[in-house]
Amino acid sequence: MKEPRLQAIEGRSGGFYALAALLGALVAAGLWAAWQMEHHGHAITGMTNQIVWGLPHVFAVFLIVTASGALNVASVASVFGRKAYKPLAPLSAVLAIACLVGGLAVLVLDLGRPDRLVVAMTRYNFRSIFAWNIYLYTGFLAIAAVYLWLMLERRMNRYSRVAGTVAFLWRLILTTGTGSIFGFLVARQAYDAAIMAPLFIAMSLAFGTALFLLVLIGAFRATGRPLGDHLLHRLKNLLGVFVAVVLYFTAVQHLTNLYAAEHHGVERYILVEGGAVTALFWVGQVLVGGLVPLGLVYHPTLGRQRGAIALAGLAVLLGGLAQIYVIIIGGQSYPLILFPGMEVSSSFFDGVIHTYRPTGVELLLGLSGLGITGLITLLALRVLAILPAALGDEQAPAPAAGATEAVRA
Amino acid sequence: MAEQAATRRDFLRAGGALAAGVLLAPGVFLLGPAAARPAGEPASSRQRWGLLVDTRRCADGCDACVSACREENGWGGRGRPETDPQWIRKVRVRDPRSGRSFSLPVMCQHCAHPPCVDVCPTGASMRRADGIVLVDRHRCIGCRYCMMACPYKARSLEHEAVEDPRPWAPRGKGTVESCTLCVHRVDAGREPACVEACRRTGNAALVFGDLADPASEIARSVRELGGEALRADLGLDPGVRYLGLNV
Amino acid sequence: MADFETPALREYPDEIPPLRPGATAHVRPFPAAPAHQEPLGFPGELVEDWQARALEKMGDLLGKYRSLQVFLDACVRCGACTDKCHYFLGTQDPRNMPVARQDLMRSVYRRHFTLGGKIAPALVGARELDREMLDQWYTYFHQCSQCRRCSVFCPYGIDTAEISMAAREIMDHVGQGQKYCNEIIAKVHKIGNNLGLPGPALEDTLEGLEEEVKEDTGVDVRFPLDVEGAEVLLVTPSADFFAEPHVEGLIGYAKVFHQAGISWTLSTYASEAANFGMFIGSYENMRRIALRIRKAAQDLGVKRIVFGECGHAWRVAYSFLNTLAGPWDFLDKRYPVPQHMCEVTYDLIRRGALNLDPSANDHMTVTFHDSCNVARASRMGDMPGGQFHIPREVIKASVNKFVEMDPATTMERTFCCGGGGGLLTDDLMEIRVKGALPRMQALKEVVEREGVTHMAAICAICKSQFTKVLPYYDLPMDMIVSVHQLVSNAIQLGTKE
Amino acid sequence: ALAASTAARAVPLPEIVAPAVGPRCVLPAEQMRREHMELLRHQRARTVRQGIRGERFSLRLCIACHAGRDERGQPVSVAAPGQFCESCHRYAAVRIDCFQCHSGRPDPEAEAAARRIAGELAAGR
Amino acid sequence: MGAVDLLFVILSYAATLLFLGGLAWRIYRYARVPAPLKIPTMPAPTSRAGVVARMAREVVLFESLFKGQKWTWLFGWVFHAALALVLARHLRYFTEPVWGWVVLIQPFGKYAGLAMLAGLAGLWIRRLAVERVRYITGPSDHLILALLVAIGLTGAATRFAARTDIVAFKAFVLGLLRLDPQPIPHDPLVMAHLLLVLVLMAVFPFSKLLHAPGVFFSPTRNQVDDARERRHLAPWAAALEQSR
Ligand code: HEC
Ligand code: HEC
Ligand code: HEC
Ligand code: HEM
Ligand code: HEM
Ligand code: SF4
Ligand code: SF4
Ligand code: SF4
Ligand code: SF4
Ligand code: SF4
Ligand code: SF4
Repeated sequence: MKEPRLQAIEGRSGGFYALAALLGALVAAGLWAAWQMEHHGHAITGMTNQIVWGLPHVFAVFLIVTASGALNVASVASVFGRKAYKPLAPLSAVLAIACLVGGLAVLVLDLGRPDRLVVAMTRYNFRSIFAWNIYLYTGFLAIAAVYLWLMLERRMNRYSRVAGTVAFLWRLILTTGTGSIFGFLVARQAYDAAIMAPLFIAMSLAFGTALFLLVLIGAFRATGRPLGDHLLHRLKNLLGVFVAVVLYFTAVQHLTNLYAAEHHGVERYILVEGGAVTALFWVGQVLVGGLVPLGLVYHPTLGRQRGAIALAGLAVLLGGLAQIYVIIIGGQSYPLILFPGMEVSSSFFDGVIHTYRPTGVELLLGLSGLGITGLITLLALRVLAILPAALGDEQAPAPAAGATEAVRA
Repeated sequence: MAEQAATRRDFLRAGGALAAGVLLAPGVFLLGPAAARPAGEPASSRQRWGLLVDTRRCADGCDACVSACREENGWGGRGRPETDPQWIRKVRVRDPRSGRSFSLPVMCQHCAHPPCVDVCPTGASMRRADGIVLVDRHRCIGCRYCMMACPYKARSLEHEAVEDPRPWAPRGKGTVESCTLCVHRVDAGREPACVEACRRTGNAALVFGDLADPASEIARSVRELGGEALRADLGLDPGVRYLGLNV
Repeated sequence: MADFETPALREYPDEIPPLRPGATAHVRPFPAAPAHQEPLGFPGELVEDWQARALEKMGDLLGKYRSLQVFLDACVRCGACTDKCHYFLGTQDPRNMPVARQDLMRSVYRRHFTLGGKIAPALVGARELDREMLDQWYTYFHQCSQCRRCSVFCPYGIDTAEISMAAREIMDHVGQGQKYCNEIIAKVHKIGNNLGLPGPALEDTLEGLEEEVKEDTGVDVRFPLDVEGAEVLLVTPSADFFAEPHVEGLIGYAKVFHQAGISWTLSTYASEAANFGMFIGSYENMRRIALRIRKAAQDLGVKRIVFGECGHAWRVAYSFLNTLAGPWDFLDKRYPVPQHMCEVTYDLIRRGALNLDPSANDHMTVTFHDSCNVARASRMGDMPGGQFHIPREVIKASVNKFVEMDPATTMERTFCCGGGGGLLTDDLMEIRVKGALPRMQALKEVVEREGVTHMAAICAICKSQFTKVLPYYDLPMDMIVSVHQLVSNAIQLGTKE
Repeated sequence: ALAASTAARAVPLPEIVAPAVGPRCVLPAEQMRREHMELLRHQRARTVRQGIRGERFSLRLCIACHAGRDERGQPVSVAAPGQFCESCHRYAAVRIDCFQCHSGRPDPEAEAAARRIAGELAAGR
Repeated sequence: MGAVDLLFVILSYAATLLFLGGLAWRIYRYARVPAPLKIPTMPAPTSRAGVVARMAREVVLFESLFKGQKWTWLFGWVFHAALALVLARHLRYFTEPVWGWVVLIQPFGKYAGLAMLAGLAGLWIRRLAVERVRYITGPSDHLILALLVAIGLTGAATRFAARTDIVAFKAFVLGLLRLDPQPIPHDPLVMAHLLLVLVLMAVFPFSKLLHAPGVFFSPTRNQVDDARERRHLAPWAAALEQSR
């Protein structure tokens, strides 16, 4: 099999500029929102002293989790030596970087004092998993960037496998770290569980693969480059497995919680009585994020159609957002228990379910994370040679890459 | 026992008045539960400051401690309860089985193993040598992870700009804050505002003192009456203890 | 064959090779004899006070060409161009790094025209223009094909070609000319084409072609010469009149005109598209040659001027002709002046005026070599990048199997064939072969990976150069084809009368 | 020292409000001009993190000495336009966020301490 | 105003004169020498607006260098971007009241200074480490880098090592601008910083730093690709025409 050539996209079409403008507008809107929050304080958001982390964190955690999974394709190629994935590895690394940067940007802009970012980068409390995460994230960025460079620079290729392995291990730790942000919150009924770490790893694989599939299909379609079905089908099967694993861990998470009496209240809240949270759990997370994509991916006829595969990817991402919403918001809505078994009330909302009504600025800020991710990916596709010029099925002689390229010139 | 406490209290009240008087003399900070540290000397682990809340004496309709704290430290009062900070709050507790109910003030518990400090990425949340847990607001980035971690919901984010902060209690938008155990008073050898206010109501449900000093009133009470921790199951060894939670 | 080693082909894209100082210090062209020099207005041999005269000429040029003035000042020695020149990649001689080549002139400029060089020459690398320096100039400014690849990557667009041209102009002015170029220019001035092919010989050749085409296709395709009142004056490189594969291109043009029903003619007076005046940086000579075309067009009363496949000729035509020999207000205003043959064919294809059957070329898998002067110094069509797009579209209309070479070696990043800039002479064979290395590597890659059998080009120099050089790299010499040769194969004559 | 020379010159300089308590600063003015930010930063870590109080580089003390008064004799924030901190910082384009949290007005307790320190300084201690 | 102050005042004026005069003389020459032929490097924009956009990309993003060499681009771009920021930040010494946007960018100063030094270090290391670049590097190339590094170091040191009296320093600068000389704060670091900057200003018009104005005059980048539509004729070439 001849190895496909990687080639930057032309990026002169109206569609390219329209997409870039759209993403740019998202980013600008997010910056505006962040400025508003900085200027007026968090009072203008829906976040309160009860719901401490809101929509920005949903998007940020979603992107960070996805980042780690987006690198999966590269890992499969270089760590597990699947040659078929190799031409896709650079795109996978770029996507991982883009997601992480997008997620971190949202996280930083949501800080109460974003102007003190430098403090966050220079002062560390090494007992804090959060501080470790700062290292994990910046380290991940650095490693993914080096890995990308090694892959793109021909004379460095021979080292890329080592870097790939480091990146692979690093991202396992990273997702564990992200999961542990919640796992370490002993005070909160919804989080205090070791299962958080493996659950987050499974989520990252599912979301990352889904996003990768979407970008892959989109990019090849938009540039008119040929894309064979073979690889696509392998990827979608992989997606199916990951989605199933997420469902499995979700089930285990809730079943073990149900086993422990002290968690009954919060489980009841999320699974039955939580209103929007419950709806998001069952419809968003389980149905859209789990069952629908499984059905699409493994359906004998639909599963072969590119549109259906893309739809499955989209469903996994939407379901993923819902899942993280349930974890973050749902977990906070349920009140802290100061006096087990007692009824409590106070001026500070003790003992009541907290409501969260996100405002526009939060949504804009969160969406701008997606915008940043998209913009970075788009720019990278344009200036770096990371997209295969053609990715036909091995046997079928792919039409010349440049041919289609030139038509577009 | 109760009697004994009362006399002691009277003594303290007198002491407080005296202290207030003395304070008018510039630079001379004297008396109180502990002597003011001399200039240049850091807080020391020989002390462990704490509070004892006697829920049996805490009156149901009273919130003098809360308003005293608000007055002293300048928080709250915008009429937006969801976002306004609350360093201390009155919590009403009712046992659905027995129907018994009581109320008590809850503020930062000044845990000996504070989760807020553990999780804080920048080290802004910190525990002083003498057990007072503070947010170094010069270093706080407003990430709110400590709020997620605190089991007592003791912390608030200042959601808006602060108009006219107290000179002794700086506070500002975008940082997280909580009860400082009135550190500026304690360092000057005085007792916290809430304690003072409670005594003024006559309920005297709050006692401030050095848990590490076996001779102090608070240490003795805890020893003898068994000052309980909220959520003792978490094992955080808070410096704020309660009496009469489970009677 | 000359006594040098053909460089080993390395995998493309390639690691940048280590330096080998002086690797091609011995390669230099034959100097021009007085007979070649004088018709161009240059002294016959190196003059007595050459140093003073050279500096005077340099000062003159600094006042005439902003490019030279700015380029000599602006270079920061960033090194972006160092690995961009095919001659450097092929020879590893550090003097062939564009900036080092420029520095030969820059050091003299510093010494004589800047304050720093006058005060502290050692500090700023200023040097005298002595005999040794002149020799280096002669050597290395004749190891530059003026392909402009370096200028694409230079942050200030410093174009070593401009400096080479200036250096050659200065050397010509002190009598140190290059034989190959100057001899040819003299021929054009005298006879009208590079080969010195007189009118009757030309007529003969064209008649032969008519017969050949008739034999092949059974159709009477004309090759008119000096026809007054024709619509189109075709100016094409003289190689097209007889050499393979060039002539196949000429046949292609004739078939296209024939099928489209456009009346056309060649001219004996301006029977050459090439303009070597550019290579020696001589505005005057370039202008003299260009004016022949003006005169021919006026004499024959044509409405349009079309250029055949030739790279630097198209540069002079597209970018300079209007300046040198314009204005062209006596021609048909509906057409740009001049037009490239590919533009003509492309327009006809788009209008459906040609009947092409690409399966006629099914025995070929074709790739396209962008000729440097077309790619980086001129345009076709009305959009930036038309010079890349249009020839490819013409090829794709004529051929089923088309493949691109590595994008780092095509379009504006294309590698020179190694024979441009007046170096297409046997005395420079070593540099020509070595300079072709990067293109050969990229070609070899698609030969092996995609099974490419032919490489099309639209430049007479490229075609001649590749015919010579391909065998050095174990590739067949007839791999190289004209673009209009592909059209010629595919066109269905007799179907659109 | 700078303020005095302002009037005669074409070169603008910040108008520095004369301190309410004198005669000297806690360190020579030359040095304060250069180093006050480091001193304050150092002091604040000592006070907040270690609980060291009553030292000379306390922000509350600076304010106690340096806060100006309005027409009615009321203290004005040192961060108000034209006041001590602000006048210099505007000139030097330095924006400080201290007064987002800190009150720029003196409180009696600190004023008392400042007077005590002024006494010490006058006595050369 | 002591002798040292006076010396600095005189040197400052002298260097400024040299800088402005030299630059004007060069720019005048670039503007006056004609470009007789159309030589834009293709593909080139076909309109004036396109040329402005191309030039903006070159000047702001170093587009061509990015195509050419990624590492050099990275270091070079970081250096120049940081330099631009540092210089913009320096405007606070020259304006009173300070312009709003200059106030806004002040907080980035420390990092800009460090980034500038990092970029310079990268460029310098490449000069020493990459064989090809070493070959084309002369003493003056090292000297310019050394000069800039020294400026950066002394500048950063006034912030990190020994603070200076910014207010007095600004008064000194304003004094120069308003022709009313003021004393300079007698801190060795600022005096060294200023002295080195004066050296830089003095050599600017006579060194490769001319690339800064030069890039705007580069015909391969600033010409419109319209040779067939518009006749382009230099005055001296037009003179040849007379003898046609
Ligand atoms: C005891 C009163 C007092 C205290 C406390 C004090 N200052 Fe001063 N400060 C003065 C006086 C008086 C001057 C007048 C100049 C002198 O010292 O000669 C002055 C001058 C200054 C200057 C120089 C102004 C100029 O003329 O350029 C600065 C800056 C300054 N103080 C900052 C501070 C800071 C910051 C603090 C807190 C750490 C502080 N001061 C505390 C009394 C005080
Ligand atoms: C977000 C709020 C906030 C900001 C902004 C802030 N501080 Fe503070 N500062 C505090 C708090 C809270 C304390 C603790 C007061 C105490 O314990 O008495 C404090 C104490 C201090 C102290 C020690 C107490 C004293 O009066 O000396 C110094 C010094 C200090 N700050 C300096 C600064 C400086 C300088 C800045 C600006 C660069 C600044 N602070 C900005 C909140 C803030
Ligand atoms: C003599 C003029 C002057 C006065 C008066 C002055 N400052 Fe400053 N201050 C400066 C200058 C100049 C800088 C910063 C220099 C620089 O940019 O590095 C500065 C910087 C600071 C900084 C550090 C800011 C940062 O982000 O690095 C703090 C904090 C500060 N001043 C506090 C104060 C306070 C509080 C007062 C009033 C009590 C005060 N200053 C009065 C001139 C002054
Ligand atoms: C329009 C403004 C400018 C542009 C577009 C520009 C662009 C560039 C570019 C593209 C390079 C080559 C890449 C590199 O080596 O960094 C370069 C190099 C350099 N520039 Fe600039 N520059 C500008 C202004 C300046 C100024 C004002 C200075 C100095 C004060 C400066 C100092 C340098 C130096 C010293 C180098 C060489 C670095 C080395 O030795 O490797 N530049 N410039
Ligand atoms: C007349 C011109 C200049 C003056 C008056 C001047 C003055 C100063 C001063 C007073 C500082 C100290 C800032 C502080 O302590 O906060 C400084 C810092 C600095 N200067 Fe300059 N400087 C000049 C030109 C330059 C030039 C041309 C460069 C770069 C080529 C430069 C680079 C720096 C750097 C990197 C810093 C440290 C970072 C910063 O504070 O921005 N300076 N300069
Ligand atoms: S009560 Fe909460 S804020 Fe206070 S020390 Fe304990 S964990 Fe921290
Ligand atoms: S909000 Fe402030 S104190 Fe709390 S964890 Fe974050 S940085 Fe630490
Ligand atoms: S100790 Fe002080 S800060 Fe804490 S609750 Fe009581 S009054 Fe408020
Ligand atoms: S002041 Fe005393 S009695 Fe009143 S609520 Fe507070 S603790 Fe209870
Ligand atoms: S113009 Fe071409 S041949 Fe000449 S130096 Fe540049 S790259 Fe080399
Ligand atoms: S790319 Fe341009 S500036 Fe850089 S060394 Fe080459 S000619 Fe000089």
